[in-house]
Amino acid sequence: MSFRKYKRYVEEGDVVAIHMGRDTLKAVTVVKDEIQSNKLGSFPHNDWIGREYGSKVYSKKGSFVYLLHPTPELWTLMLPHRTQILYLADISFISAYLELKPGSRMIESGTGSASFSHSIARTIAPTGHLFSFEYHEERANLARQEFKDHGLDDLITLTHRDVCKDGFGLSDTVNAVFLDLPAPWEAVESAKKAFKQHRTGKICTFSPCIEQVSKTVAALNEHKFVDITMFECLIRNQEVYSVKKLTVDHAIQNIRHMDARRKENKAKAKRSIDEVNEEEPVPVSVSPVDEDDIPDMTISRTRLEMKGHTSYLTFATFLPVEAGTAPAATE
Amino acid sequence: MSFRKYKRYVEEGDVVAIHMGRDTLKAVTVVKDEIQSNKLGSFPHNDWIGREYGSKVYSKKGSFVYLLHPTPELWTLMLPHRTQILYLADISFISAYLELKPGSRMIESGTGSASFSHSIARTIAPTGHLFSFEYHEERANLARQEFKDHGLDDLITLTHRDVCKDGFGLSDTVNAVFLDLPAPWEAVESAKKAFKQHRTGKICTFSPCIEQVSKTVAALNEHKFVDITMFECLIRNQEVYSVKKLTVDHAIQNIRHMDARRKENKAKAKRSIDEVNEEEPVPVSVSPVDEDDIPDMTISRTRLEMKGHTSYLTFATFLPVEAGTAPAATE
Amino acid sequence: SEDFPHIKADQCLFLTLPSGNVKQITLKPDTKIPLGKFGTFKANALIGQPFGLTYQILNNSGDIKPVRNTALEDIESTEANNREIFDSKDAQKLTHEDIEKMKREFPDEADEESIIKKIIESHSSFEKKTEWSKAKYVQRKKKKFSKEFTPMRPTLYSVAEYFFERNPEKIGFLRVDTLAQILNFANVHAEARYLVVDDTQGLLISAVAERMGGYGQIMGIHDGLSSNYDVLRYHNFSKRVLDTISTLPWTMVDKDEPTSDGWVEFTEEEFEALTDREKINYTRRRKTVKRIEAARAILNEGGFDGLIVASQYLPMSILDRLLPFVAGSRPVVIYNINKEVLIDAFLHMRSSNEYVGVQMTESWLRRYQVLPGRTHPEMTTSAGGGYILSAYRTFDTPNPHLEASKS
Amino acid sequence: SEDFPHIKADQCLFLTLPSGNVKQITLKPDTKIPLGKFGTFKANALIGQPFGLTYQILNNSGDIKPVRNTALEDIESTEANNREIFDSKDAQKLTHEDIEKMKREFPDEADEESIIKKIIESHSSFEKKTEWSKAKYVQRKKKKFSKEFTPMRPTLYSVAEYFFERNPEKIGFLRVDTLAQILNFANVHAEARYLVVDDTQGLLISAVAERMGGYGQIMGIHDGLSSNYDVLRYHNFSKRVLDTISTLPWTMVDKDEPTSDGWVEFTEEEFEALTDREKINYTRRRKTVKRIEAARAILNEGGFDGLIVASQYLPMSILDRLLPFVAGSRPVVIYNINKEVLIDAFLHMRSSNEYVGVQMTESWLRRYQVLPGRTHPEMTTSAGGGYILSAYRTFDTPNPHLEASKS
Repeated sequence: MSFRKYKRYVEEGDVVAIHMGRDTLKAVTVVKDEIQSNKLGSFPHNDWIGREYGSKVYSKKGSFVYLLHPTPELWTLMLPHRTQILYLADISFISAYLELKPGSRMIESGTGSASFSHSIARTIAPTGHLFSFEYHEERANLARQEFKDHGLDDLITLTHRDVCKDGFGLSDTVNAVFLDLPAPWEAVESAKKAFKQHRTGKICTFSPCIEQVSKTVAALNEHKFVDITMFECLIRNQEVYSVKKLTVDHAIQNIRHMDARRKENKAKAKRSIDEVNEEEPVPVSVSPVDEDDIPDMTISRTRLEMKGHTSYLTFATFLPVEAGTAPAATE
Repeated sequence: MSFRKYKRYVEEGDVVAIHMGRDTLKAVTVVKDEIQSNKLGSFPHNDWIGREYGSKVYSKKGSFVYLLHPTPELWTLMLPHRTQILYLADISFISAYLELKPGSRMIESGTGSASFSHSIARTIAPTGHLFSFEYHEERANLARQEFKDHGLDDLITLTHRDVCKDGFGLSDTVNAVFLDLPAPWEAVESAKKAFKQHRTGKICTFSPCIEQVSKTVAALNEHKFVDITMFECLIRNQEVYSVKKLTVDHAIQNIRHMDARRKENKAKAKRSIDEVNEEEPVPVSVSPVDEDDIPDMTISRTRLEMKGHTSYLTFATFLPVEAGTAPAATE
Repeated sequence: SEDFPHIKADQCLFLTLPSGNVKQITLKPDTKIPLGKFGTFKANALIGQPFGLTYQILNNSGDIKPVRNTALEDIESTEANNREIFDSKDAQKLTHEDIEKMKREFPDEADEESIIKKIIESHSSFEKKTEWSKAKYVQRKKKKFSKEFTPMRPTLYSVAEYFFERNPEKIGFLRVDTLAQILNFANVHAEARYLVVDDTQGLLISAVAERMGGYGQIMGIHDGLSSNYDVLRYHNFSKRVLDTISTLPWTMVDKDEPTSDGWVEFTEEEFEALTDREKINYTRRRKTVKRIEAARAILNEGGFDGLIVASQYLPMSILDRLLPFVAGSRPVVIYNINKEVLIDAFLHMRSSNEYVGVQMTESWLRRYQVLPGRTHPEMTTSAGGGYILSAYRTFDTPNPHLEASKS
Repeated sequence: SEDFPHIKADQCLFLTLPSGNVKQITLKPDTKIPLGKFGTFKANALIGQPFGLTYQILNNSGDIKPVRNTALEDIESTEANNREIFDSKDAQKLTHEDIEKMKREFPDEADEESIIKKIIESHSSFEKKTEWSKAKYVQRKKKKFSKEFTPMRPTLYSVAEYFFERNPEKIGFLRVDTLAQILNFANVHAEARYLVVDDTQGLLISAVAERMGGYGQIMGIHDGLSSNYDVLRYHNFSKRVLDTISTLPWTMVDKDEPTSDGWVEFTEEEFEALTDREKINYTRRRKTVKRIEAARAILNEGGFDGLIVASQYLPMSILDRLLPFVAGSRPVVIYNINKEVLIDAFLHMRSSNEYVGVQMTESWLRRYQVLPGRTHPEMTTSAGGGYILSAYRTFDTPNPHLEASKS
């Protein structure tokens, strides 16, 4: 089982993404004779082995879950959070801007909860390599184990190191650098050395506050990076609803109904006093609008609350060293 | 004629907003015997006098324009630009946040092209007052004349002054302050004095760059303004289009048509060589999809290009002076 | 000439609490106002005071004193970072029970400052935190234990914000920036007359009333037998302002509809002949009929300076009935949270000669945190501000030159 | 193992011009490349050079030299402001004719630097401007007169940006952030097989191909008799990458459709009996038939690792035909600029047991200017990035316990 190559059928030892209804996912490793218990019921792993991914499997009680093949995108939705993580909008845009593809060699720091790491490894496989740096020892160890469990360890070199203090220790190696650090500007100089020196490379820093962006831009500029620019990207989830095509005619009919009911109740009250005949039901002469008679219209709009900001993405281009050394360039 | 009070019929001396088709407006002062010439034709003013606002009036050639009553919103769309101006999105949000209403007393600086000034005067009439400051002499004179022409001069006091250097010269006077200046932080101290001291007041600064916001926030904080916050607001215009409900069946029919035509052309070419009979039209056995047979669907989306940013709106609250002097407040 | 610069008895008031939540109260004199876990305070202590100051509850009697508002602080970053800290709850040695005990045993000491200080002292790795996370931690604890509140002036803005945060459905999801745009698109101002269809429980009509300041007329057309403009009462409008508002149900828009089918005006003799109970009923009924007759007279005068709509009913069904009452060149402004609801009317207006300047707009708003060194947009935001369809009403006047050539 | 680190002969190339515009060229060796008013340069001078450097055209022969890229400059604000300046054109005393004359008379002097210097000297109120407006003025003039260009590597990002800026309709208005999201929603990677419906003239299929790097298979289903993936050629893909792409017209998706109705395979004798012209025709025809047969074999193998759609056809009509070819748990990702086009399929997928994780998303992108002291979002922006409908394909497997209890 691996996050970078699909398989068709579930086998023992696979990490399976259990889908338990809208937006509920859980990563489970398939072990013979084990039973997965969740809010929906108990699901014996033995029922899963040999099944095609995408299948529905049932508990004794008849409730069901779907067995999904793990992907970096699903992992982002079910991973254990050790830090704030990157989601699909930022991950996909950064991957495109940094020109990631099979064969890319890249630095990321820090590894964090390894949401982005999984996505990078998938994209640069089979021939690329990711150099991932994490300054928090426990987080580094947890991520290293995950990469092993998910069949990504040959693609990722994980180093426990404070890159702002000690640098990356790489030279002339990578096409792309991603910095998710409190002070990314401290790592820019070392990042510059790590780029392949004979060709262009791309760097991205990820910072929630605009003041961090300003400091990073200054550092990138000082170290002669070019095409410095900055983006924000977000994804807005859309929902579809059905609403009634209410018109003023409906309003008027309902008013007439209320008015008739009021009058008839008054008449009834009067009659009750006069004739003491409360049993008799009073028919209301005007009926209210029947909801079922009103045609529907389909409308769609963004969910009421949405993510408003994740981080600012600052990008720049590393220029090949020829630019500086070519004698023609010195005027 | 006045921008702050509607009238029903066009009279001589009125400023009329001539609507010449989608998004084309022109302000014209009605003068007896004059003729308004534009791309659509020549329109005698005499035809307009006595007409109800909203009427269509015609040129000799039969082209037409509509006579609209001037409003601050229409003025924003047709005013002479002396500077960058504020538009409805920012104007309306600032007006709401600054709690403008009849009776409000307000400072704005600079007057600029007076787009916002017209809107403010309309909103605070009949009992409020606007103190407008402009540091550019020629602009100040032009705006002063406009206020007079538009019947707003009793509501607006316009001063030509560099408020960052010389302050507003007002004390204990206003409920609201709006600063559209390159360095609004330089005017914060003087603005503080201008607020009515016994009650809360609101201040807004309008700056395109985030660095200006930071400096302003620091100044507001230093001068003990509270509830410092910042917004951006925009308006996105929506367009409605009609698109064809194309399905793969249509694609397939068109492919079959192309295929049949290709085969029949080949056969025809062959026949031409054999029999030299080019005149005969070759019927194509499969007809292409007729566009008119495909049902439409209505879709709507934002125009392709939209305004992405105007300025950051920084807001803060002036606290009544009691806060500082009340002995209980000093701990 | 201000309506009221200071806090009045019996007014509707918003209190901002340390949690950032807003509580709505009515300030009844000689009562104590309960603020849940934050304690109670004496209503009289606020009457006559300015809005916007922050008060602390001093004791169980409900005495209060003004305190300095929290200003922004510039947090210097330090050498520490979160490298070696797992921010688990174990790091905090003081339990909730300890804190409650402290409050009981040393009531004088147990004010916000001391409690937070104690909490910090007992946090095993507090010193190792960065300034940023320290600041965050202190703020989190402050929110939990402070007994402060700030009375806020109810305004168009604060009322709209209050309902949007608390119960957006009640007000048709009408966000404050969109409401503000409606007022400008409609050129709402004093000394004018507006026709308003408000299914936002009065949020819209309140905003129009605030912008008119008691000068002019508002005609509200409503569904149901009587109007439901609950939001109006939050504004503490004067009688002068409220008197500018008239209302009619949809049934009364039709000129041929009788105001009251069973109603006969009595002569003085007939009235005197009634029983006391009948007199009360007659007088009540007469007042209602006169109110409706007066409102219908205002509506039928026509020539309104704008039609402003935030309704659950399809716009075309509203325009069909109300456009005739709108004067030429006046704005027609229709709000809906759903674009789809406006599209038919948008297409109709675009192709009709009865409107110019037709546009459908979406509003977009973004709020920022502006702490020094930590400026960023808010991490969560409301998704949509809805849509506004706006236009100016025109007349499809025939060409007099053509008329002339015909004759 | 890089495809090509440096600029190659005959490749497709983007040149960024001083105006910010991008020009697309094919680098034919031994030719001169015309850049309109910026002059021409020798193609050979770029071959073998790295991408990303900025070059200046030195003379009419088309020689070029690398120059420093413009870095950011921190503009100090000065005491001057725009108070006394009306920025009219009269302030500039040098006319366009003067400048052209200068260029003719002093060709050596007439480089960018000197021209701009002359222009500044002749600007009557230049010294009175603020640093900000000075910087803006110089930049405006630089854009007009500089003869610089920067060759850019065509990548997924730069190709998408090029078409979106230049001709968004051609690529179905597919913005680069949305394209990037499609690739992630679809988990596109090497060593997998994807079914792609691309009516964006190849933008989508190119992006998928770039992310697969020549490992795996792509099956493109197209309308018309043959595919129109014009954008592919901008990527300069190697044969290895291009060989992973097969295509079929919509008619060939149906298993019962004959590959070619009139086609009969000749024996060797029959072939030898043909005339030369017939032989050429037969060979050409045979190649086409074999290509289609091979592609159909790939399609009918089924079990694709994803269905990725950016099409003008309604999603349901596509899903009906292509879902059976998709393996379990694999992503189905459908893009459209219009939300309305996706709604039927969204509702269907939500209520069907053949999909889980169904969502419809809108992408949102904002670019900033990040000049020191002058950071702000771009003043105009593209309005919409369109919508993505995405889900995972599942099987509505029956409950074996129920089956067992039945028997």
